[in-house]
Amino acid sequence: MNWTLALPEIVLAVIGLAILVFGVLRKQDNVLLCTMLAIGGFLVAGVLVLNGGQGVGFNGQFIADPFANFNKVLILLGASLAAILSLDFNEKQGIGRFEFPVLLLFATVGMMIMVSASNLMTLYLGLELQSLSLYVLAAFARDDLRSSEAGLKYFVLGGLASGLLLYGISLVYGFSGTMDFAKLASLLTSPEMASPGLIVGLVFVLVGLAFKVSAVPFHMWTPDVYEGAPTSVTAFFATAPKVAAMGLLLRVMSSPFGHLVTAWHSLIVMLAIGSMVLGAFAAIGQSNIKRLMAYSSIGHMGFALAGLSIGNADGVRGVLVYMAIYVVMTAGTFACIIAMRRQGRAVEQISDLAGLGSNDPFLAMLLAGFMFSLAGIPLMAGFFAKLYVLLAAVEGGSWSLAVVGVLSSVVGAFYYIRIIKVMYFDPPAGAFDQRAPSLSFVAGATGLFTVLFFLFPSPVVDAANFAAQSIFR
Amino acid sequence: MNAVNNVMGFPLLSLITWLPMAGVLILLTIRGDEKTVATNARWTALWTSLIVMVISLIIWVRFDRADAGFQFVEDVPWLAHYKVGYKMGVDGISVLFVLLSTVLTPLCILASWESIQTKVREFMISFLILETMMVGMFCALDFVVFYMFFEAVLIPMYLIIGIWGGPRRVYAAVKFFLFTLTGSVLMLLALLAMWLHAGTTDIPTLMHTSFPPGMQKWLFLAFFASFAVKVPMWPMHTWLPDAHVEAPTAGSVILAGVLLKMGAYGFARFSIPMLPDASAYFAPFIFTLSVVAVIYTSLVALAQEDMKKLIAYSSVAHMGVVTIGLFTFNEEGIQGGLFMMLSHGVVSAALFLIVGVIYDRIHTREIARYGGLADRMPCYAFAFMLFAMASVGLPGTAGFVGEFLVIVGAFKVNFWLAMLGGAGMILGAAYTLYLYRRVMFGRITRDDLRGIMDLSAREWAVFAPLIVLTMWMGVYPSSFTGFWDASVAAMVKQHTAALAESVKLAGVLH
Amino acid sequence: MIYSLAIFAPLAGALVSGLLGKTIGDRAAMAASVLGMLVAAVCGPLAFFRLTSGHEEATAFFIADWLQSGHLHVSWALRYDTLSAAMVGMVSFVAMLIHVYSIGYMSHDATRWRFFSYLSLFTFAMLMLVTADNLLQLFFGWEGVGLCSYLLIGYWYDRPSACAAAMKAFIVNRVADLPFAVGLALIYLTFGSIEFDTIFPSAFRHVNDHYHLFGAELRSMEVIGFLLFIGAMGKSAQLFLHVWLPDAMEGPTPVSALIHAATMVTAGVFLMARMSPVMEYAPYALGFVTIVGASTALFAATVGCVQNDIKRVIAYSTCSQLGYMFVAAGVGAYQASVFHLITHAFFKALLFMAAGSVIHAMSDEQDIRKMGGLGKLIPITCAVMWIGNLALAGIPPLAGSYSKDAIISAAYAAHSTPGTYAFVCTVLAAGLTAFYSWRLLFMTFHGNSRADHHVLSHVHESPWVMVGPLCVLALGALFAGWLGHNAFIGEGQKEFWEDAIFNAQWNHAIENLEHVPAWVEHIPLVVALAGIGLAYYMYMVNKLLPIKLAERFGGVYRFLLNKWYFDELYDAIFVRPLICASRVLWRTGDTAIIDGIPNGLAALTTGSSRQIVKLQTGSLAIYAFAMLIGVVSLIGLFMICR
Amino acid sequence: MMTVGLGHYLVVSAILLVLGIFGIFLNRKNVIVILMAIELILLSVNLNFVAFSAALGDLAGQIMAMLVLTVAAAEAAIGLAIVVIYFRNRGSIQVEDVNLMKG
Amino acid sequence: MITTILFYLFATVLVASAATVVTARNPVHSVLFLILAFFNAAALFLIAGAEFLAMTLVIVYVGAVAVLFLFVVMMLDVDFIQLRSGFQRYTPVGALVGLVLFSELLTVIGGWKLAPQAGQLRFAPIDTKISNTEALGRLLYTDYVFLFQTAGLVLLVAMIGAIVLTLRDRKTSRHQNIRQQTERKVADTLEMVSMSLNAGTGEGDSGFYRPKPADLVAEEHGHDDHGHGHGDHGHGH
Repeated sequence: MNWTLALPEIVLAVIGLAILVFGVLRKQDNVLLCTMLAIGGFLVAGVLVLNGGQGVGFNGQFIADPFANFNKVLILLGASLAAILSLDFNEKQGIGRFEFPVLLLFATVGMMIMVSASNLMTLYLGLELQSLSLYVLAAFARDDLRSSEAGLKYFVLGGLASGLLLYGISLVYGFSGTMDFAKLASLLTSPEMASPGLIVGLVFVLVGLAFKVSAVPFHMWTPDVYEGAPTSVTAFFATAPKVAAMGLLLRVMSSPFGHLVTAWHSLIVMLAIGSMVLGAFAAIGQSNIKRLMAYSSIGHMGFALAGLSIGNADGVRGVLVYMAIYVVMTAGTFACIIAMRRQGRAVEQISDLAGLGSNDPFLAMLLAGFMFSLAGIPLMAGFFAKLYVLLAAVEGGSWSLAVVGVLSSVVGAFYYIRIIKVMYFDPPAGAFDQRAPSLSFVAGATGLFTVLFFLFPSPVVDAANFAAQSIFR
Repeated sequence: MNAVNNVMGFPLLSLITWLPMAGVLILLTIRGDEKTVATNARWTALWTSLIVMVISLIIWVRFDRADAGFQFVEDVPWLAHYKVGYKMGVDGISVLFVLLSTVLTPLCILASWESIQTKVREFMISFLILETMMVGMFCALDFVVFYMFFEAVLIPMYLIIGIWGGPRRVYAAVKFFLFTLTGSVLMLLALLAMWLHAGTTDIPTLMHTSFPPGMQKWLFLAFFASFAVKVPMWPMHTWLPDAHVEAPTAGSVILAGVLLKMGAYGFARFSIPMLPDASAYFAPFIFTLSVVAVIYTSLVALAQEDMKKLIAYSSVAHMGVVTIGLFTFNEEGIQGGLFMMLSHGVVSAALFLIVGVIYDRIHTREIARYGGLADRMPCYAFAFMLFAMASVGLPGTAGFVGEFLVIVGAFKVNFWLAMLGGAGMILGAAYTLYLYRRVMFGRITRDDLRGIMDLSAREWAVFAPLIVLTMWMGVYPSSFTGFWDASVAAMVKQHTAALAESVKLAGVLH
Repeated sequence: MIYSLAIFAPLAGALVSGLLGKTIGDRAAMAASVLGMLVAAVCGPLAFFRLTSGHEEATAFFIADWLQSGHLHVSWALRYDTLSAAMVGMVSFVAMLIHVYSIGYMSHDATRWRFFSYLSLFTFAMLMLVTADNLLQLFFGWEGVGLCSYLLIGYWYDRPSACAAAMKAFIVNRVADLPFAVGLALIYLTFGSIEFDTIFPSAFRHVNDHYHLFGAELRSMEVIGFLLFIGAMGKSAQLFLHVWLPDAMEGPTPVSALIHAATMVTAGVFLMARMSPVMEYAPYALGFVTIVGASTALFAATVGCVQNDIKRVIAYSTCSQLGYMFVAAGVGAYQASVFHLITHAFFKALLFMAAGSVIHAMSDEQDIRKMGGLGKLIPITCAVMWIGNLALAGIPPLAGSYSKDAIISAAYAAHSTPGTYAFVCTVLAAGLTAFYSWRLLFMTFHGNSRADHHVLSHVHESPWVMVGPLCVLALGALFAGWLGHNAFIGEGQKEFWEDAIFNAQWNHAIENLEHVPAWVEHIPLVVALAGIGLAYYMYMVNKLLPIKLAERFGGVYRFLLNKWYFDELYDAIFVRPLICASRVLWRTGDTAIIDGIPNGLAALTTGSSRQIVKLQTGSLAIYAFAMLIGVVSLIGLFMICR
Repeated sequence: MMTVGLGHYLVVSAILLVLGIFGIFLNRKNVIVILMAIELILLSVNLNFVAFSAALGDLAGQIMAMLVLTVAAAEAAIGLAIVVIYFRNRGSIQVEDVNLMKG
Repeated sequence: MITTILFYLFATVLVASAATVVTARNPVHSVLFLILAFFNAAALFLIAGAEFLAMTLVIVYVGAVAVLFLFVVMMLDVDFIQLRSGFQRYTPVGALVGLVLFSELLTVIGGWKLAPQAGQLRFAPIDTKISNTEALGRLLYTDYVFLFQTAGLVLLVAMIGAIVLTLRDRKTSRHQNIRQQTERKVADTLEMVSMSLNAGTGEGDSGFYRPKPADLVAEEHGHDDHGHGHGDHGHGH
């Protein structure tokens, strides 16, 4: 039992417990410190991930491989950015409590377990650890009706989804006799080997995970939760959990059920097309920028699913690159959204951005960059994300996906550039309050990455390639 | 491919591509009150673009005209996994467009010296970014790199139209953006397909790769979607008048001068050499659209009441002639098309500047608002007349050579193609002279026109190079056609050979 | 090299006066321009005489490369042969006189530098046209002439009518230029070159080349001939494309003189002569040329009979005379057409400038109904006008009689259907020509004055700077025919022309001139005298007759007065429909349909977005239901797909 | 040991699952019932696991069922907490009132 | 035979009570039926041989979770009469879709057969020699310790979550702060004021000198907070 494989998770969990104790004991002024500790924990975990051993541990329940590591780094990155973003926002919204970083941290542990799962049981527990934390986070602004409504919705639908997922797991278990990925893979070497019950189980599992990545038609919670949850939480929702869920989906679909690609291919294609189209169309009429970002994330996840549907290493590589870029540009976008604060109140209507180009050129430029990137306009990182996925889709012969993808990205561009239009072309509304340096830092760093990604794409792509190869061995 | 004419192995093309970005960085660091920032921004942008222009002239001088291949080639690994390299290089076809871009940019900056008063720094940044994208696009020798630059142009142009444009700028900017984006994403698909088939995105390699005829047709249609919007060909042209009318003068100039050429350049660089069978197959279709464009848009231009709109429609008509030329697949036609692109780049740019001059003074582009300006502005009248005549295609000016060569080339294909394609000669004269007459001739009736000033020294500085270029290109076009003679000959030869090859293949199959 | 000097001196003059005119002032600009013309007028004829006298060989001067594309190589070069040199001599000389005349005529104008610059540029363009060594360069001059005519006709740009006339001239010319350009393309396709030196010697080799057109195999030569002639029709204002010419009178009178006498309109005739090696192999095209020329001659003469504007009468006479020249070219007597071109240049310039002198004297009055009896007040003008009209009417031994009679004879001698038709038309036209010429003379200079005394009191002879050129031209009108007929169309024509004009071996038009029956030789004179007599009767003796006739034959009168309703016709079938179409295409085609599609798509997208969003009711139950449907359908999909 | 067929268990579990789902999306009453419906779903899953475990003779299913029980308890706690704060803010826990955000 | 009868009995009651949970008008009834359902399920577990799970279900679920439900239902004090009964408008369609799902599941279940290599794939074969509880315990603390710990984390998160959401740190509850008490000085709390005659008898202060404003605010805040839980009482209809 090589427990050191799980060292990052263990260390992070221990740090989480320590912060909990610290936070309880130190009553005042503990938020900043706890958050810093959490970020430090993320850093330590990141270092451990990068230097950790590789292999399968805990009787096949846990796997540490490049794929897991890639996703973990992304998750930690997303979580750290979200933690930084939360600092200022939570304080100003009056929800600055030390439990926030603790929950953030435990959610992160859950996600890391998710992407390291090599057994359906681990998968489930990791998922629940993450979900439960997220339910609480969504309702974290407990005196805010919208936040609690978001929490309620997320909880109920999440509970349903995890019930369905569990039902699927039970079917898979019952029809194959094991929950271990490696054993499943050795059992299911061809589509004929899979009984209908197993496939239906797979469909249920897929549904449970599709809910987490908010693929159509399991996306309905997303806009409401994004809108209702405190923005710092939304920023977190939009980044790390998406990576974890997508990573999990990638692993489940590729590793144990990899040989059943013909069986699940069309399902993923349906989900992908539905998500891309809905994400593109539904966002057009939105006036709340958080809600818009929710639809945008649906569309983006559709794109990532398109890469997954190919079911080979190229597809997975594309998705991984996509997620990496997506995390960074989304975090940056949310940094800008959090900076939208007028006379001490957070504003989140798109129309509130009017005239930002004159009032705050720096922020406007960054947000414009993120929007162009999300729209997939070249030189911005978002273009490369789409490029890799499309290439994989085309390689896999999924022309329909590619066509739907590019066309929906055109429709999507329509609302992204609308934001730019509001910022630059509309007459100025009042200026925003002074930004916290933390926001400028996050926005600036992610902005730099987004704009300059094209110069040095290889590190990310190489790592993604390495990671993708590792689950197709 | 020879890298020998790089000056001491120095990557000249990358230098002119990315140098404007250095200017952007400098612009970003400028501090001070609004006025200082504006002044410094103007000078910084002007100097940056002038330096770029000078460096590009080195390329002009050192370019080996006898070589049909690519020169000044740079190749650096970039997306290694996907066998995509950052590859730059110019051949006879692209080198002049690089120069066109680098020459027009300083002129545009100069032309916006006084007309842009708000957010000057941002304007200059947009413009320099635009220059990078344009130059990069013409230099790119890798399809992915090309595509990136091709589409990235949208960003600065969208902002230029949207921020500094006229009253309906938002509509125009969004329309411009979405039209072009829709086209180019389809091209992206074609790019991916070619990538898969050939295993590389290296343009010179792709040019010598033969694609199956069935695939070619799809690829061609996808390319067509992108390039036809950009050119723009009828009936995808409606974004252009709106974009032109709303864009600030400099934006219109670049739009007409360079951006429209990107579509035609795409046809010449990709569709024709890479997809010879499909090009031949679709040529009648292209001809039809082009002829319709020539006649239809010329007629529509006749009815316009807004100067810029009129010139915008005339651009569509002229670009119709360009596409006719390119798809004749003979040397005269292709060279005519290329020359027409170049001359249109100079002439229509100049015409938009011409409109800009009086717009700066009176702040309207409504034709009916003017009249009798020739009386007060003789120098302006002279410049206007010169460019109007060049636009009409008067021999001795830039506009004629291309038009004539296209007629010759088109005639080799079909009599009616030449006749109808040449109809622009007549209709062009009609709308241009009608415009000139309404604006310049007649009696001055309005008081504000009585005190209108003739060209200032700065404006002369803008127009003088264009006048010289216009005449030079008309009187001694060999100094331009000489650049692409070899390349076009090689292209035509290759096209003919490819067609013969596929005919032979078809013969074997039957 | 004096030849080049003759051609580029006007350009230099034009550039100096045009670009520097504002700075150096009107007088200096005028001086520069006139000086340039003087140099040209010395060098041009000199070069011509040196060539014809055998001092120089016919050759071509290479200047620079112009255009290279594929196999198309075109250079800037000056052709130096009899045809070119003759044209250069005539053009530079006449144009110089017009320049000098303009000094007086335009003395009160505000922007004389501009005028002289245009004038010199016009001359330069014409010189480029006639000295071109290839068709593209010819086209350069051709279009340059068009541009300058546009500038000059619209010189008084504050007059709407002048602007309209200028545009009309340019656009009508353009209509003809397109076939010309296409013709060039066909020549290039046929011969592989558009250099004269390549085309001419190899013309016979391509006689049987065919070109597929209108679903038939047509002989390339015929197609070329037709296309080039359509081009010539535009420049030379032949029937159907003549509409710009009368309107071109909106320009200052020296411009009319220049356009109608020396330059522009003669370009078409010149083209026919220049392209004779090709035209000779295109008999059907030549027949067409003959018919159009003859019809124009007659048509213009009929219209000229009823016009009241002094310059318009002369303008129609130009039109008519050009028809004569095309008849000559059409029947193969290119030499005769060029000869008539040159004699015509003298007397027509004379007529216009004399008319200008009249207008000048009458304080810008142009309506001959308001003149009369001016002969005593401005005797010199009256005298030169008489000379000009005698030459025009072809009264021996003035210039017109030699050339015009030769054309009528040639038409007769052709013995072909078009030739016979041309003979009839030209004879009738000769009579009408005499009639309207004397109608003009009588109404202007003789009888009682119909002008008000206010105007009359100011009538005075023009200054010498205007009258001088008139006298010089009068000499030309008197003696040019006599001096030149031997060389141009007589026995000396072979060694005179050398290879400049080509006659196929079956073409004996020039030789046949001498062998027509006597009645044919005399009939033009008879008819002309009859015309003069009729004019005398109607306008000097029975002055009420014209009015009665006009009332009696009102329809015919109005038909003629309105120039056969060509303008109205074109307005109805071209201009209005086009303008209407342009509006429809813009409002309906572009705005409604083409723009409607993307706008509609955008609306559709927004609408569907609204519909999609409606599903997002906020209700938990609906969300759960959607998930359930998702599950069920995914399982169903799987079960079906499997 | 196993005298009752696996199929019986699975059918009962399937019925429970469907009932649970019904409870979520057909319910107009109160949110707590929805939480109970989720509990029903989890119960059905547990039934499945236990049945499969018995049928396969493998204890992993029972372990999984235990974990599910644990998580279900945790879920119940959090769910109720959220319902409580929602009630505090909204003053109602009617399902149809949960629609502040939509579109 | 007897097991079969028992199975059918328990299964029927389980399904019936589950249906009642979903359909009952009164949430209290729902909870009670939920408890009944849990009991029956536990019985089914027993029949399947999962004794420990059956015990856990009864103890943990009936004893804790269901009671928690009951607790909350009571605490929220919902006016049950006001609650709308019945189902959503689209119930027929929904029921149909649910039935489709059910039939799909039945089809699938009908095709159950043991996977060919299931025997080798078993990770923890049931050992009949030791009791179910012992077997589970052995596995849980050895082979599945990672999952066990993770489950512990899940519970911890649940705890934190429940606390963070519902716990109000009330200022009204008075803790003894010894340090504050010992460091207390006279000047901090006692203020000597000279009062003119009848100055303190005005309306509002009733003749008493009120505490310092800071304390007042704290006091009021506490009250405010306290009232919040019930403050919205009666809003919901």
